[in-house]
Amino acid sequence: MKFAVIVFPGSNCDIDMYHAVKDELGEEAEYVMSDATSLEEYDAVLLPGGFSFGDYLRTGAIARFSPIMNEVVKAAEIGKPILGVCNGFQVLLEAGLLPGAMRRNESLKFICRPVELQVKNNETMFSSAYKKDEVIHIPIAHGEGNYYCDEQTLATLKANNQIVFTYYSTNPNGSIENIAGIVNARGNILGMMPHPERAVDPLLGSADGLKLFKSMVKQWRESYAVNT
Amino acid sequence: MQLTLEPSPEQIKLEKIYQQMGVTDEEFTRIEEILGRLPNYTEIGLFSVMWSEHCSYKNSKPILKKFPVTGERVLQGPGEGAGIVDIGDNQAVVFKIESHNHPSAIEPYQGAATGVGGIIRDVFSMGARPIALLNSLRFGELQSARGKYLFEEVIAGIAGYGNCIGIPTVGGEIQFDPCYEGNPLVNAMCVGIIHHDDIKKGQAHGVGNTVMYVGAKTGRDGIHGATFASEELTEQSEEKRPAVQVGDPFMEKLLLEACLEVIKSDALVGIQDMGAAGLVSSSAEMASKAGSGIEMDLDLIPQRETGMTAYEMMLSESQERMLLVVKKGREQEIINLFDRYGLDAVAIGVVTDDKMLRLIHKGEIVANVPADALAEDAPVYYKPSREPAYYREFQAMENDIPQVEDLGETLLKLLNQPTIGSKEWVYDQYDYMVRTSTVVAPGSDAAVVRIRGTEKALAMTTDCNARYIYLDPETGGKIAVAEAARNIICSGGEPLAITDCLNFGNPEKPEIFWQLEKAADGMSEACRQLQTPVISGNVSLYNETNGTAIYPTPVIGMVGLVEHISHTTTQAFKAAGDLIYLLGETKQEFGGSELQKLQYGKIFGKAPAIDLLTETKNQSEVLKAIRNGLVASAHDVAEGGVAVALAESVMCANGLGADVTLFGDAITALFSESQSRFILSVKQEHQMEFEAITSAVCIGKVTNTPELRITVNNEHVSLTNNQLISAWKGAIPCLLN
Amino acid sequence: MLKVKVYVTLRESVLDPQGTAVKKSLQMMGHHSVEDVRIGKYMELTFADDAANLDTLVKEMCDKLLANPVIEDYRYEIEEVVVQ
Amino acid sequence: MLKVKVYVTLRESVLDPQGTAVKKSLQMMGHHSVEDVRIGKYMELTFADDAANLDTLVKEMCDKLLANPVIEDYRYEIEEVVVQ
Ligand SMILES: Nc1ncnc2c1ncn2[C@@H]1O[C@H](COP(=O)(O)OP(=O)(O)O)[C@@H](O)[C@H]1O
Ligand SMILES: [Mg+2]
Repeated sequence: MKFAVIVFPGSNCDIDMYHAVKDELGEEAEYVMSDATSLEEYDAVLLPGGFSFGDYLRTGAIARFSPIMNEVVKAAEIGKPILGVCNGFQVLLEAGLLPGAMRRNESLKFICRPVELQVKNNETMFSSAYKKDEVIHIPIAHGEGNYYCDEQTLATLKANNQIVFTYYSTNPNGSIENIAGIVNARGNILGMMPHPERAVDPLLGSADGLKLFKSMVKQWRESYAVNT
Repeated sequence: MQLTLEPSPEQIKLEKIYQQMGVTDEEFTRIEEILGRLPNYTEIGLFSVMWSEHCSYKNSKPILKKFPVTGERVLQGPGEGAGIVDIGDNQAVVFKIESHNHPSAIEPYQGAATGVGGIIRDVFSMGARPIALLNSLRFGELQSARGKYLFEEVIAGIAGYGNCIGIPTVGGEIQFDPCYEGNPLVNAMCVGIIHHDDIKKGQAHGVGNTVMYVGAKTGRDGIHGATFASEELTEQSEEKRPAVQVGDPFMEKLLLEACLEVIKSDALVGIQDMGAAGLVSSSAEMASKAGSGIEMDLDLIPQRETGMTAYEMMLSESQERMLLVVKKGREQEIINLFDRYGLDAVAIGVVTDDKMLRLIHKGEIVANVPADALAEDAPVYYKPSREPAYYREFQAMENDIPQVEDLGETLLKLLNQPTIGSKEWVYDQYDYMVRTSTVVAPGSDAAVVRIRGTEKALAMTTDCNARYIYLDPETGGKIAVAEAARNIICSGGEPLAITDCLNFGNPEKPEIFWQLEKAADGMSEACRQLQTPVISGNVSLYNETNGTAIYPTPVIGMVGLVEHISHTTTQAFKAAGDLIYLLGETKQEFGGSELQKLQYGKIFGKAPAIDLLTETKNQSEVLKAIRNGLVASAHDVAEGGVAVALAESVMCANGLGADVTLFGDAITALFSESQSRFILSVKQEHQMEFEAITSAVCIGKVTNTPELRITVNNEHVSLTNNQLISAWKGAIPCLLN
Repeated sequence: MLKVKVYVTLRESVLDPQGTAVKKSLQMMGHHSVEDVRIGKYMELTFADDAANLDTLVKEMCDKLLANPVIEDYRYEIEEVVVQ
Repeated sequence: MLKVKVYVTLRESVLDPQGTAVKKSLQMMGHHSVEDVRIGKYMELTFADDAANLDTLVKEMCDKLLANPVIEDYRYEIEEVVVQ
């Protein structure tokens, strides 16, 4: 399976994403610059964390106008899996590919620490390797991860089972309903604040994030087998 | 728009305008001699910043000469952007520490942020990929609103810059003492990795080659920043506020990636960052080091503001800029390369053979000065030194034991001191994990960062107990180096080398100069004994507020090599049943200790003694035991003594406890700060092997109950983990509310 | 030269953690008469004199980039500036 | 009820990386007529009607907390708001 790791000016978790896929998952990964104009040769798209365009104005606000985002939209439309982590999630929100918006953390401080997440929906292409309600350890590192959406949107998210991960035991940033990660209605775009790519090796504290990537591979293998 | 009428050369001399720039009468005469004429306004500006302490080290050069700077592994000692040490496999580690004290006192967020930005540029200008940041901070005791503001904003500034650029901040140290109230210390350290073949130097070789400017545009930021950093802070410092620069980490991230690409190009001859004293220092130093000259046309400099004078452009300390020398005819390649990152690269001058720094502005020569005179040949002063009266008084005192009523309560109080308390409130704000290589995150002794593609890792730490140094600079200087090494050892690393930041008061006062001299003597001796040469560093003098100096604070930044990632060790106890050992002798030593400070509200007496031979012996025993796979946890005994060290190993151990028996005077056994000591835990099956290679003494066991129990001389201390943790973790947050 | 002043504010229904923090600080400083603080952005955009259709342009900029409609409202003013 | 509107702007000679980034982004989106963007803060403070000496108070708040005098300037307007 071949993953594209999008690199915006100011991305800084791109290498972590790349190594997680290549070294720990053992699949193919390539960096794709944000001014590139095609994603056709990739099976999945990863939008990494960092501070795209300095995160000036609002996180992800400027990055969403990069040429590559048109390609991300196209890839999403044909059902390819798109994963946005941290800044990647913020970009997806700004681009309207996922509903809602990000506010500053309630504490107004950047927070970097391992947190506990609960898998609320294990029936997505990103979470099938987890058990439902399983509690996993994945770190966060963000200043604006305080997810917000209006009540109607929240009701829709719940009705469609779009909330994939929630913070367990403590909510570090004040997000509504403890939301840590959501998918779109179709289920092929996941945005999450915690960093699964930082949790792929016990040496660094946890390997719980690896299952997320494995879920993606599994889904791809299955659909590939069906399609060929 | 502002029209500045610059004073004429005659006026500068007659009205002694140079004095406002920090140039003395003697120095002015010397400048006149060098030039054979009177300097104009731009020229005197160049001299004033280049001859400031910050750039020229004119007062500290004789001190720096004391340091051992060579060693088998040293590839680059002091003098370049950063020092370089070989770590095998054609790789080397590059590191340096730098102060940003004065800017941070005025505008803490931007001061700290640009301090981080500056030290990162020092490292990548050598051609190295920055992989980690550390810092060393000093503040007042968080009592005043201003003090809290400074603390919170400095942390936010460090986080803001490091997090955005994507270099993990993996460690540091913070101490609080009233002497830093008006003059906080903000020292930032950066560690990078380089391949031997990529090492670049800041030298302008090759007559006819092109001088290029890359990065952010020049504005009026921080004009005279270097001079400002070389003066005491006074009430008037507020007025110097325009000297504050604003950082743009996004721009620096682009600059970093572009520079790491450009160093691979054979079109590049030399590269240097524009740090303190911006364009003057980078151009003069690059020319002087190469024995050449540089001519620049200032009209070509990318400018952010209109109507800037030559003086302003040369002295500006706008951030995120670099100066390059590239082979003639290859400019377009460089321009194209930077353009891909959205950055300006502009040819602004040429390398000449006449050793002059010549500046053209609006078609006229506005400065023509020997590059050497600005750089290498700046004046050097041998300041008078005098042993202070306080030192004699302290040396004459007996080592007495501060009396305490309740041992357990005292331990809780110590854990609740901000200097000892958990720094989680701080490092939670730093992205210490980005680049996914941080094997030991903040919260243990030294941080450990793996080197991808190898089995190796680097251990790194910053340390300095300034109280000991104040009481006895020579002993304290030794302790600072030894303590840094202990932290490296405890993490499983072998100390390689140090970088240092000499934060002192006004060197024109003989007592302060004496502190500087003696501390350097102590540090040098320890560096020799521990075989950790000084490969880079920085000096920050004049750290005084209204005439009162800070404690002498020579911060040590040390990097060690963890030969195999499996040697990585932390301070946390690992499993119930493991045996706990104490290595090193405990004596009645409370001078400068946390307990003394707690009980008396001040420090006095003798600093703890240190015997460097014992130190070396204990360190090598611990490292050997770690490398033989015999050590479950290792922690050095520092502030607060054995009791605090044990508590720390328990608090990090996720619900485990410890049951320990100590002998001798209870207060001494628990709280003395004798040096060269370690707390180690060892699996029972390794007991024999471990005891065969160390002289450590078994003092107890790790238990399954979340409780620290210490028996000493028929007295009992028994505290639950919750009690310990709430005192320890609450220390800093409590003071901020 | 034309100057456009853009004011971006958080929608009323959206909690403003920064505003709340500032309110608390002001109250701690003794300013108990402060009842509410809301924090937004203030932007000044400068255009060449001949920028046509400025109104439409600015609206588009705000809708697309300068404000996030999910949580923010905006308003703006266009001013002519006489350069001395 | 009294409403105070505070405008905090970066001093002219102070670098505004945020404004620069937004300008570039607007230009990339095709808005080439934008010549400059500066970004500051806009705050709305609500006071009880009887807040005495509001002018002095607000000045103090701005000097001490709302603006950073080292790099920022501010101005403010006091408005009376009729509650419906
Ligand atoms: N300013 C800081 N930045 C990052 N980490 C810090 C800072 N201050 C302390 N720490 C971390 O907290 C831990 C304990 O620090 P300290 O008490 O100074 O340790 P030690 O006494 O072993 O040097 C270390 O891991 C250190 O890196
Ligand atoms: Mg230690």
